[in-house]
This record gives sequence, C-alpha cells and structure tokens, in this order.
Amino acid sequence: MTEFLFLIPLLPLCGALIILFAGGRMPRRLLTGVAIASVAASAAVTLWLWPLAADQSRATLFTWFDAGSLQVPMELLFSPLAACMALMVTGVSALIHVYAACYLHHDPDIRRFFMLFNLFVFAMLVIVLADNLLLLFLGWEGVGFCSYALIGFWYRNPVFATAGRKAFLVTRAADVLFGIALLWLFHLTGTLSITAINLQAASLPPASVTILALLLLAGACGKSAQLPFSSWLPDAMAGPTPVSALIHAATMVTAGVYLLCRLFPLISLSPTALAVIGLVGTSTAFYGATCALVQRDIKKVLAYSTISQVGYMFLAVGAGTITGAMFHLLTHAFFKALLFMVAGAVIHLASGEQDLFRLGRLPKRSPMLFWLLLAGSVALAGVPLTSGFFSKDAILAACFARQTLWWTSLGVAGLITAFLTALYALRLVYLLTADREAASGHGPAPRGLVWPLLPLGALALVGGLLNLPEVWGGHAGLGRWLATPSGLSPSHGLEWGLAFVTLLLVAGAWFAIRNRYRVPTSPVSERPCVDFLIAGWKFDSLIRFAITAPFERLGSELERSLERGFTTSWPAGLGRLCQATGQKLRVFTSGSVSHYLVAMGWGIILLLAMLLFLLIF
Amino acid sequence: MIVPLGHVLILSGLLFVAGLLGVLLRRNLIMILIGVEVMLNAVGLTLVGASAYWRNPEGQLFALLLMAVAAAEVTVALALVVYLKRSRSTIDVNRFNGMQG
Amino acid sequence: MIWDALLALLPFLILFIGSVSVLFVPERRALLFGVFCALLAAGFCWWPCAPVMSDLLLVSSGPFARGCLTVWALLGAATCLLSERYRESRRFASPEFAALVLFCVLGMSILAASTSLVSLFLGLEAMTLAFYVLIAFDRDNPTGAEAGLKYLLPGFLASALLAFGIALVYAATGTFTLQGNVSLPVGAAMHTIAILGWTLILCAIAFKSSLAPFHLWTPDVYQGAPAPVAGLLASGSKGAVFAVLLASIPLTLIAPMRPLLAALAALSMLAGTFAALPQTNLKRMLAYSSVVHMGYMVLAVLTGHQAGLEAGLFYLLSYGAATVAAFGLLASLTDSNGEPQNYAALEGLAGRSPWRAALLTLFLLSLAGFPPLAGFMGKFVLFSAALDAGYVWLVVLALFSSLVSCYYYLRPVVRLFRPSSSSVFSVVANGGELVVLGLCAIIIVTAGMYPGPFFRLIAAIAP
Amino acid sequence: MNGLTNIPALSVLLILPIIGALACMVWGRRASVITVLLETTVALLLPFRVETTVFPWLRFEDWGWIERYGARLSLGLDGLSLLLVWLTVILLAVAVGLSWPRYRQSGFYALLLISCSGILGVFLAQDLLLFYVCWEIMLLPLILCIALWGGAKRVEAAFKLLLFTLAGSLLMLLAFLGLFLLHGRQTGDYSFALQALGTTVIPADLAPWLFGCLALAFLVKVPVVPLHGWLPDAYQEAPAAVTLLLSGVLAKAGIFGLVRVAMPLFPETWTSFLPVLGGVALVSIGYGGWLAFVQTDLKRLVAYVSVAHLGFIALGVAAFNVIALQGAMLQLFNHGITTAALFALVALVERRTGNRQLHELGGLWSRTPQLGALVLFFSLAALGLPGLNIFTGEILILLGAFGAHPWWGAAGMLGVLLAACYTLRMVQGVLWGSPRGPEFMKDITRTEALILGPLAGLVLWFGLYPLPFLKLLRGPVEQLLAYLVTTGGLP
Repeated sequence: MTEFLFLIPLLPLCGALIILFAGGRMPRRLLTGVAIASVAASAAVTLWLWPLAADQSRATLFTWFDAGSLQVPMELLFSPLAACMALMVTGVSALIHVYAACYLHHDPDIRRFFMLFNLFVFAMLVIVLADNLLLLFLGWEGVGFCSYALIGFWYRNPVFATAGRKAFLVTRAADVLFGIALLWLFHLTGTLSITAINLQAASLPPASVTILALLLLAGACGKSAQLPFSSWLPDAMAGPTPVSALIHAATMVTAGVYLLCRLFPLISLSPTALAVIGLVGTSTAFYGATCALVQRDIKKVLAYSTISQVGYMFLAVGAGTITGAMFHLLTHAFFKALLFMVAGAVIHLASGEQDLFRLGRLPKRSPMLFWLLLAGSVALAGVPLTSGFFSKDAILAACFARQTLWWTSLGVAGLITAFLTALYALRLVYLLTADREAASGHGPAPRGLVWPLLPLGALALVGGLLNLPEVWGGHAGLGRWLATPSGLSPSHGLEWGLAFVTLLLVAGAWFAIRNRYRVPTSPVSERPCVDFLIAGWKFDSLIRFAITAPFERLGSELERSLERGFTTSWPAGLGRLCQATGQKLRVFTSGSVSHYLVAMGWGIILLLAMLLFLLIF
Repeated sequence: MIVPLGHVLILSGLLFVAGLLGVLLRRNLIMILIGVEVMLNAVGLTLVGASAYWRNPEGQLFALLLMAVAAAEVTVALALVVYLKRSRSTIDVNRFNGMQG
Repeated sequence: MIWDALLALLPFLILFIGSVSVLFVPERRALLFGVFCALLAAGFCWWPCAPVMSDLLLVSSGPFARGCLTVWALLGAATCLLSERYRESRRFASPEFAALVLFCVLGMSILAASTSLVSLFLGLEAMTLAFYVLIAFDRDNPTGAEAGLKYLLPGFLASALLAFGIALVYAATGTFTLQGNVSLPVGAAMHTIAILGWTLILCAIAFKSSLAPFHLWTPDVYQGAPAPVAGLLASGSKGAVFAVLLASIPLTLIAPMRPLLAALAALSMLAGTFAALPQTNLKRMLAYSSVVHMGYMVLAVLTGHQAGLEAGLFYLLSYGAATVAAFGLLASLTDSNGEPQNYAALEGLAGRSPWRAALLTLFLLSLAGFPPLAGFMGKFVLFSAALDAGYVWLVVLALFSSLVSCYYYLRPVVRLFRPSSSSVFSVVANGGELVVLGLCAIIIVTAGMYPGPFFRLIAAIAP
Repeated sequence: MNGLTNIPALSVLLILPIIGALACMVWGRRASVITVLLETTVALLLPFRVETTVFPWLRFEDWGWIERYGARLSLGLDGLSLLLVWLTVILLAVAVGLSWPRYRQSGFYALLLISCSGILGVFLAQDLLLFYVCWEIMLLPLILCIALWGGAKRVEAAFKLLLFTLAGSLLMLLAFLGLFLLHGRQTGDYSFALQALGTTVIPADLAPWLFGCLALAFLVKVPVVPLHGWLPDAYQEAPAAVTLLLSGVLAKAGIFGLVRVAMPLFPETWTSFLPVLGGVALVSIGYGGWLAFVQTDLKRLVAYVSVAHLGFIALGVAAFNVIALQGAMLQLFNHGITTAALFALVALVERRTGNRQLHELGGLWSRTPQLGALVLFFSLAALGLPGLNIFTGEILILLGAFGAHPWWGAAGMLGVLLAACYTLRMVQGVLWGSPRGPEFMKDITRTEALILGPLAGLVLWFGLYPLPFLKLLRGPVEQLLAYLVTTGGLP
C-alpha cells in the first residue's frame, strides 16, 4: 500500500504533463477540469492514505544517484508532519484551482497557467514528502521555478517579469547557503536522508551544528521571505491573485518553516541557532507588520502580512514548538489564502483596481465577500476564538514559558506585533467597507470566485479546533498527532493572561482604527516616515546600492577593461607585433642584387667571426 | 718546392679577398663578373700550389676543370648581359629591382 | 670491369645522352621525350649492378646515390610535365627546356652521388648552370631576366666560395675524397686552414639551400622564375644539396661546425618565419617558407646520427612533394596572362575549380605540418631526432616557427575559398598536371598516414 | 548479432566519417546524412561486449602503424569513452541537422565529418602519437569552417583559435616526444603506447616542465580562465554547428585529456597540480559567470556560460575523489548536450529575428511559444535546476569538492547563484517583454523539433535517472583512483 504514496505528488505531475502535451487540443473546460481533478484526486489520496502516516511509512521508487558513498533514493516519507502539510497543500490547492479556473476565465494563456500551477503542486508535495535532502531540494527549486514563471505570468510587462526574476534570484541566494549546508551535512554524516541525519545529529560537533543550523535557517529565510531575504515577496504580487494566494501565502512561503521543522532534531541541538531563529522570526514579524500598516495596494498589505505571519512561525520554531509552528502554518494558510482570494475577487469587481483608497462599498456590492473578508480579517487580527487567536497564542505562550530574558523579550515583541497585526487587519476591513466613490466594475462576483472561499472561511473561524489547548477544553489534537514534545507546557495562568492581553490589544486596535477610518479618508499626505514604511524600510534600495549595482558595474568594467582590453586582445597584439617584425625584415629584400651580395658578405663575416671565437676559446 | 705553401696561400687569399671586394662593392655587372674571375684565379693558384705541396696531380686536374667551369659560367653570364643590356639598356645591377619585399 | 662501371653509370649516361638528343626532337614531342628519358634513367637505377669501387669514378653507385637519382629523375619528369602548358601559352622552346631540365637532373644526381669534392663541385656547377638559364627561360616575362640575374650573381659568388673552400681543404689534406676528410690534419696551421675551407664550403651550401643570411635571393628568384622551374629549384636543388650534406659531408664531425650550423638554423627559422608573415604573393611566401624548412633540415644535419639522417631524408621527401605540388598547382593555373601569384588573384578558385583548391589546401597544410599529412610526420621524426640529439632549444624554436607558420600558410587558403567574380583561371588542368598533382597528393597523404613503407625505403638506401 | 558485435567497430567508427567526407565531396552533402546514420548505428552497437577483449576495456582494437617509432593504432573503449563517443555522435547529428537549411556547400559537411573522426579518435586512442594526430585532425576542419563560413570577423577569430590551440598542441607534442625519448632510453623500448609510457621514470627537474606543457595544451582547449582568450570571438563568429561542436565536444576533449592522458603519465606531478586546477576552476566559474552576466550578445553570453560550466567540471577533476570524478565525467556529457542545445537555440532565434543583441530581442514567447518553451527549458537546465541534467553533475561535483576542500564546495555553490543570474537575464531578454522584431515568425519546424526534442529528452533522462550512466562511469573512475594510488601519486 505504501507505493500508493507516490500517487500524491505524481497525480498533479500527470495533470501538468497532460496539459503540457495535450492541452493545446483540449477545450478550456476540460483543461481546467484536468487541472482541478488531478489536485483534488491527490487530496483524496492523501486522506485515503492518512492512516499510513501514523507509522512513518516510506516508499521508494528508484535510486536517483549512486556515486561512491552517495546514495540518493527517490524515497517518500509519510510522517504525521508530512501528512498534515500534504493535506493542507492539496486541499487548499484544490480550492484555489477552482477559484483560478474562474478568475482566469478569459485569459488566453490558461494552458500555461494550469500547467505551471499543477507543476507547482507537484514540486511542493515533493518538498513535503521527501525524505532525502536532495529530493527535497528538487522540490525546493521546483517551486522556486514555478513561482518565477507564475509571478511573471503576464510576461509582456517587463516589470512583472523582473519581479519574477527577483523572487528567483533572492531565494536562490539563500539556497546557496542551504546548498552549502547540504554539502556539509553529507560531508559530516555521509548521508542525505533527513531521518538519518536527525539520528546522527547528536554525534556531530556542536560548533558545526550551530553553523549548519544557521545555514539551514538562511535557506529557509529565503524561501519564506524572512529578513534579510524578504524583499522579493511584495514584488511577487505581480502575479495573478490565485498565484499569490497559493504560492505566496498558503504553501511555498511556509516551506522554510517546514524545512526547519523537519530538521528540528538537528537544529534544536544548538541553543544559539534557536535564539537566532527566534530573533529572525520576531524581527521579521515586526518588520512586516509595520510595513503592512501603511500599504495602499491591497495585495501588498497581504504580502507584508504574510511576511509578518511567517515570522511568527519562525519564532515558534525558535521557541521549540513544532506544533505551534505547524498550527500557525495551517491556520495562516486558511485565512491568508482566503484573504488573498477575497482581495482577488474585490479587484476583479473593481476591474483591476488595487489601490485601497479607491476601493470600498464592499458590503453593498457583494455581502458574501464582505463576510468572508471579515472572517479572514478577524482570524488574522487574532480576535479571540478565531483560528488565528489560538495559533498565535500558542506561539507566544511557548515563548513566555521559556522564562528567560531573551525569550520573554521576544514574546513581548510578538505581542506588540500582534497589536500591529490587528491594526492593519482592521484597517483593511474599514477601508474596503468605506462609503466612497470607488472604482466601478462589472456586476456581482461570479459564483466561482466565491464558493471555493466558503470552506476556507469556515476553517479560518473554527480552525482553532485543530489544536484547541486544554485550557479551553480541547485536547491539543495536532500536538498529539505530530507527537513532537516541545518540553514546554505553559501554565494555565499564563494562557489565560495571554488571552486577556490579546483581547485588550485587539480591542485597542479596533478603537484606534475605528476613530481613524470611520469616515472615508484620503491617503495620508507624503510623510517621509510613511514613505519609508511603504518602501519596506527601503531594503530594495539598500540592496541595489550595496550589491546589485556594484555587481553590474564591476562586471561591465571587467568586460571592458580586462576582457576586451587584455584577455581576448593580446593575441591580436602579438600577431601585429609579428607582422610588424616581418615588415621590417622585408627591408632586407630590397630588390637590389648588390645588397644581396653584401648580405652574403656579412654572412661570411658572421660565420668567420663565430669560427674565430670558437677557435680562440 | 721552391715557394712555401704558406706564401701561396697568403697570396691567393689576398687575391680572393680582392676579388670578393670587387664583387661586393661594384655595381657594374661586367666588373662584378671580373671580380668573380679574380676569385676563381685565386682558387686556381691555391690548387696548383697545394698540388705541388702534396705532390699529387689531382689539384692541377681540378684547376683545369675549374677553368672550364668558369668559362661556361661566363658564357651564360655574358649572354644574360647582352640580353639585359638590350632590354633595359643598362648594366647597373641595382636598376634591376622590379621584385622586392 | 668496364662493363660493370658502365652499368653503374648507365642512369647518368641516359640522362646525359637524353639531354643532348632531346635537342633534335620536334617541338611538340620534346617535353614528353624528356619525361621518357627521366623515367628511363629512374628505371635503370633499379637495374642490379655490381658495386664499383674506384676512386677514378668520382661518383658512387651505391643504393643512396641510386635512390636519390630516382627521385631527381622523377622530379625532372614532373617539371617537364608541368611545363607543357608553358610551351603552349608562353612559347617555350621545349627541346632546349627539356635538355636543360635533364642536364640539371644530371647535375643533381652527380651531386648526391659524389664521393669526392671534385664531383661535388662539378655536380653543383652543372645543376646551377642549368638553373641560370631555366630561371630566365621565359623571355616574354621581364622579371624572368631579373630573376636570372639575381640567381646568377650570388651563384657566382657561391661558386667561388665553394671552389676556394675546396682548394683550402685540399691544401690542408692533400685529397679531395670525402671519406678521407673525416680525420682532420693534426698540425695546428693545417687544421685551421681545413676548418676555414669547410666554413667557406658551408657558406656556399647555405647559399644553395637559402639559409639566412644567404637567402635574400630566394623570394625574388621564385617570383620571377616559371613555376615549374621554381618548383624544381625549391625541391630538387635544395634536396640535392642536403642529400650530400646529410650523407657525404661529415660536417658535424668537425666540432666548430656545429655552432655555426645551429646559428644558421636558428637565423633561418626566425628570418623566414617573420618575413613570410606579411607576404601576399604565394610564390614569395613559399620562398620564405622554404627558408624556414631548410632551417629545420639543418636540425637533421646537426643530429649526426643515423636516425637523424633518415629523419632528414623523410623530411626532404615530404617537403619536396608538397613544394613541387604547390608550384605545380600554380603552373596549372597559368595562362597567357601569366601566373596568378597574388592571393587576390587566387580568390574564387574554390568556386571555379574545387578540386584544385582542395589540393592546394592539402599541400599548404602539409607544409604547415598538420597531421595526418606528410609534413607532420616529417616534422615529428625530425624534431624527435633533434630532441634526442639534445638540441632542445632549437626544437622549441622550430615549434615556435611552425606555430607562426600556420598563419601564413592558412591565409592564402582562406582566400582561395572566398567567392570572387573577377578571377580568371584557365580552368582545365591537363593530364600531365593531374598526374603530377595526384601523385604528390597520394605521396603526401600516405606518407602522413602510413609512413612505414617510406621509412623502410629510406632505411634501405641510407648510407 | 554475434557477427555484428565482432566487427572492429571502433576502427569503423573512425574511418566512416572520413569515407563520408570523401563521399560528400563526390556526391554532395546528402552523403553526410547517411554517414551520420551509419555512425549512430555503430555507436549504439558499441556496448555489446565482444568476447575477446582486454581488461578493462569494453572493446579494444590494435593495429600496426609505425613500427619504427613504436606507434600503433590502438583504440580502447571503456565506460567514459563510450559516453563521450555517444555525445560526439549525437552532436554531430545535431550539427548536421542544424546546418542543413543554412549551408549548401558539401565542403562544410565534409569538414564536420572529418573533425568528428578526429574527436572520436581522441576519445579512443591508446597511443600517444595517434592521440596527437587525432587531436589536430579534430581542430583544423572546424577552424576552416569558421574561417570560411563564419561571421563578420571570422578570419581573425579563426586564426586566434588556431594559434592558441596550436600553441597548446605543439607543447603537447614536445611533452610526448620528451616522454617517448626518456622511456626509450630507459627501457630500450621505443613506444608511444599510453600504458607503457606511464611507467617512465621522469627526472624530478623535468617532470614539472613536461607536465606543464601537457596541462597547458589541455587547459587551453577546455578552456579555463586565463587561457580562454580565443573563446569569445571564436564562439561568436563560428557557424552554429561549429560552435556547438567546439563547446560541446572539443572542450570535453581537454578535460578528457587531462584525466586520461596527463594523469596516467605524470601521477606524481598530478597531485601537486590539483590545487592549481581547483583554483583556476573556481576562477573560471566566477569570472565566466560574471562576464556572462554583462554580455549583450546572446551567443557570447552562452559562450561565457560554457566557460563557467566547464569550470565546474574542472573543479570536479581537481577534487579527484569518486563522487566528484563521477560527477565531472557525467557532466562532460550533460554539459555537451545542454550547451549544444543552447547554441542551436541561439542560432534558431537569430535566424528568425535576424538579431542576437539582448536589448533588441524580447517577447519571443508571444510569437513563437514552442521555441520559447525550449529556450526556457534548456536555460533552466543550464541554471542547474534539480531534475535536469546539469544539476546531476553539479551536485555530485560539489559534494565531492566539498569532501576534498570544503571551501571549494562552498565557493562552487556561489557559482550556482551566478548561473541563475545570467540565465534568467538571458531568458528575460529573449522571451519576456513586449514582442519585437519581425511580425511573423515561424515556430519550431519539424526538423528543428527532431533535433531539439531528443536533446530535451536526454536532459530529463540524465536529470532524473542518471543511474545507468553513473554505473557506466564507476569502473573507469575507480580505476583512475586506483591507478593514482598504486603509482604513488596518492597516499
């Protein structure tokens, strides 16, 4: 039965291949049908094989590499963690596929879109299910490529294409560090199997483990748009909205978190690394939240929000709670995918307008969408009893439960960020509902754009049940299923306290936002501080100034001076020198025979002189 | 032998160098040919002298052959002189420099 | 005894009688008669005869002499065949021409077979005298006479040097025989005189084989002479000189001669290489390249051992075949307007006559020493022999010059294939030319790809 | 079948293209297609083992040649050379197919065939003289092709290439001659057999010089960075078929020579040479990648990409352990396929748009989506996307290099990032943006699909299931290492 595991990733791959080779001759409906069906079937298979996950089933297809001591099998590992993730990926993907089929109804290039979309799901599932780091890397780069191609889906606009390239390059830069970690792990352990590495982790030298963990963290940061590799995600919003929803909210950006979770037994051996992971997570969460607060583009708000929320997941990993990270990962997938799709529908209704200050009147235009927006936003804001509330609290609780200065301060920073989160989530709602002269569009939202959102809306609200803490009468289902003891059990008092603080924060945020945005406002005037935040703390300019511009300038300089000026031109120079020597020698052949005779005379003298020299010495 | 070989060699050497200088320094074709003849005569002198020194006839034999060869050479050369003089009306060797480089 | 001697001399006699009797053959048949005589002489070389040991003969009848004679006779035949076109379009007096070629071949044969300095001088003079006339043979071509003059005067000087050198050696040793001169006289004065004599002989040889700085006549003479004659001059006369240098004159046994030879070789390689670079006239380029090749040949002389000797002979073969063929190809392109010597004039050849363009490419590539052609094999054996003899720096220099040489050999090749509308060629090659070019191509390719038989042949005739 | 497998296939493989070239001259270029087909058949028959063979060869053929100099026509085929023979034959087919609509003169095809014969000879020769002869034969026809059929500055580029590589090969000849004489003097057995010469005792003061000559010759051909002066112009000016043969196969001959000729002849010098090789390899990766990034001419860009990739292969050789070597040897094939496809695509793009300048291209996807997809696919392979062939080799090389010197592996990883930079820049310049150039362009024709389709298949095959080929290479690679251990080169 384990061999059926391969169906999970291969079904979307088959979908992609069918669309690639036969898509041109298919009617659109059939094409979208194939795409949706392959992902839905994959989700169904995941559900069907769910019981296998409990005993960490494995399945091997064939050996990929076999060189020297290196053995890389094409092997899948269906662990509880992977099962959760796989189910989330396939489920959310299936819904987004349905949404996309409607969203891109009129796009002529639908075949390419769904081919890449299915391919993406395949690659993502490879990441999720791979037991071997190299196979994981295949998925890792595969999602990177799909993300690249889908961000630049509307390739005629060079800005979009550039955004895709940026996403790929920034993540690739981080992948270099991940790759080095991979090489080093093989060097140290002689294997690339994650399970085997985790088993051997304890015997590795501690210093190496710290550096390894930091390298892995860098790789994860790249994929998950954490500082300092975060700048690609806001630009990635150039892609069609379903892409943003699936790749840049629900699945791919969480791959970094997932990687850290998978390798947690290794990483957890280094307290330093954990502290750094927590720091990176918290600062990114804070950074993202501040930026999201002032964005005018609806999708950019969500993008920075994603950066910020993924930061929480990193904080969770740092704090040592895999369950917390996974829990937030899942709930975030629900509400953020929901929000993106709502945003897409809103944009669709406004014929492509994305500026928050030109949108509005959502409840009147489409009440259903408004309620869905509200569901997503409250979950994002962490309003008590929604899914976001439980998952975020679990993370913060884990931080405070550590009871060290470092983790407590990180927890406090997390709380501040939670306040900011509530601020921008509610700002979004207020701006979209504002009663203002908004960009007009065509009629009500198509049904296909709405109903895939309903299950997500429901999950966003009640997703907390997945891992309801015992304090609230639950039994921490996810934690049990994952069976990853974190060693931390926050006291009930702490949990209650946190819930109370969160409630206060949300309420405060609601008051603040209500006062500010109750009456329709125009955007704030140009203030340097706002500009700074809108531009994402000007990281882009910094990178351009410090890295890309010098790289290009130096490269051109190198080409001009060294390469053209010397390396490739010295042979020609040498050739000219030889030619010139030849021209000089032509003077001797003057055409006058008496010169020739004299030359012979000199020849005789030369030989005789040499002879004399030789005879004397 | 009345004259020592060394004297013969010195004399013929001087003669040879004189002829050589004539060949190298003169521009007139006829004068160059005369220079060559002087050189060949120096050779003949050496041969005869050496033949006497070694007391064998080969040197003299060779001197005779040399005369014949010189005659043949001069014949060819003079034919060329006539031809050149006719076509270019000069026998200054440096005027014949149509090919160079 | 006398019959044995006659039999031994038969090939020489055939050449001699042929060169006289061809004068009485009608104009149209004279060249073919010349070819016939040359082939007959070549054939009779292989008539078995008892070895004749006599100082009186002055020429040997050993296998080496006979082998050389065969080659020179074939060269002569090739020259006659290639000149057919000149008889037609340039109004050559063919009986005289054939007679001179045969006489020239006779001179070369005597030279290569000489056992004495006397016969060496006679052979060299016979050959040179014939060349004086052959070079200036094309009366309609004003540069012909100029070329003749430019060969004549240095040639005279060289003859005088040679004669004086021989005289000095005779004065020092009392004998003309070449075998006897291996051991130099003991007395200091006599010793010096002998070495002086040999140096002068070396100067004469350097002129004949155009080693720098005695090489300046070469490009002008090649340019002015009819292409078949230039081919014979480049391959035959130089070949004969080197044959005798390799086989008969024990120059390397005289210690002070080695540095002189090395200096000549180095100078030739450098001067020839650089001077050939800017040339735009194929014949002048081939002239300078022959200077370089002769520089390589000196390496064979320098080695002074059997393997070097054989390597040198093989190199001569490969060089000679390619040179004769290259000049022959130029001859085959000649019409009443003259020879297309400049690269510009050769443009478009590939379009008009692809096979001849391919053949010229082949010959030039062989000269440049690209495998798998004979030129490469020649360089390979030659350089390995020189390396074995310890002349590393000369080999490195030779490698450098063969590197640079690729440039000047390939430059005309590239031009051949450039399309051109203005080129005028006599497109059709006649049968004789095709035979010569084809044979040369076959020799070049086989000697390059499967040189074993050639090595065996050379080993069989080498002294 | 038995009868078929016992023909002297290697010799046939070498002679067939020569005959084909002559046939081309006589009967026109059609003969080249037949030759390619026959050649492919023979190449595919090669792995069928003959009963009488010499260990460790899959096939071994030995004919007399020049007894006097102890040179023989001995040809040996093992896993490594088999892979390279296949590569050569494939690329020959690609070259012929790509040139077919463009070049009508049969001479072009004849030259390609002759060169192919030389290349195969290099990969099979077990005799140094034969190796040298083939080494020259493989190059000269291609240089003539450049000089006669190349771009605007063809003659200059051709001569530059000629002088560079010829300088190298003359040094090689010098080294071979030196070795030949040394061995002959030591043993009295004058021979050019590679195996025999490996046992020569080389004086310590001479070894670095001889080895240096040899290594220079091979490194110029690869080329590694300080020696790559000929490459950009030659690649840019050459006809596409020649460029792809130059980068696809001739470059491999350089690496092959290093591993299979230089190493066995100088095992002791070899180990001290490896750090140098590693250094230049890293410089090649970085410098090639950096310059590829700033190029504006598409073909020149791909040329520098090739330099960077060859740097990886050299790095694998420099690491000289099982994994890295297996990766490097596999990468010889992989890079050949990918770079050939890229150069072919550049040619196809140029034929359609009449342009090769990046800033004047763009939007090709909307005009010719299939061509665009192929460009994207092969670019991704060049970028090192896992699952495609370049990644297979690169990761093995890096794993091995890290094992040898961690810094090498880490620095090599940076090259992977550079690869993404220049490849994506190229893809963006060609494919994305608003369409430019002529309004109507033909998408991939059937012939072109027939050329590029199999290449794409190979890219996937070697990316996803390289196992059979890795097994093929394991024997030769282990032998190389074992040789170095037994001859004292390695501790």
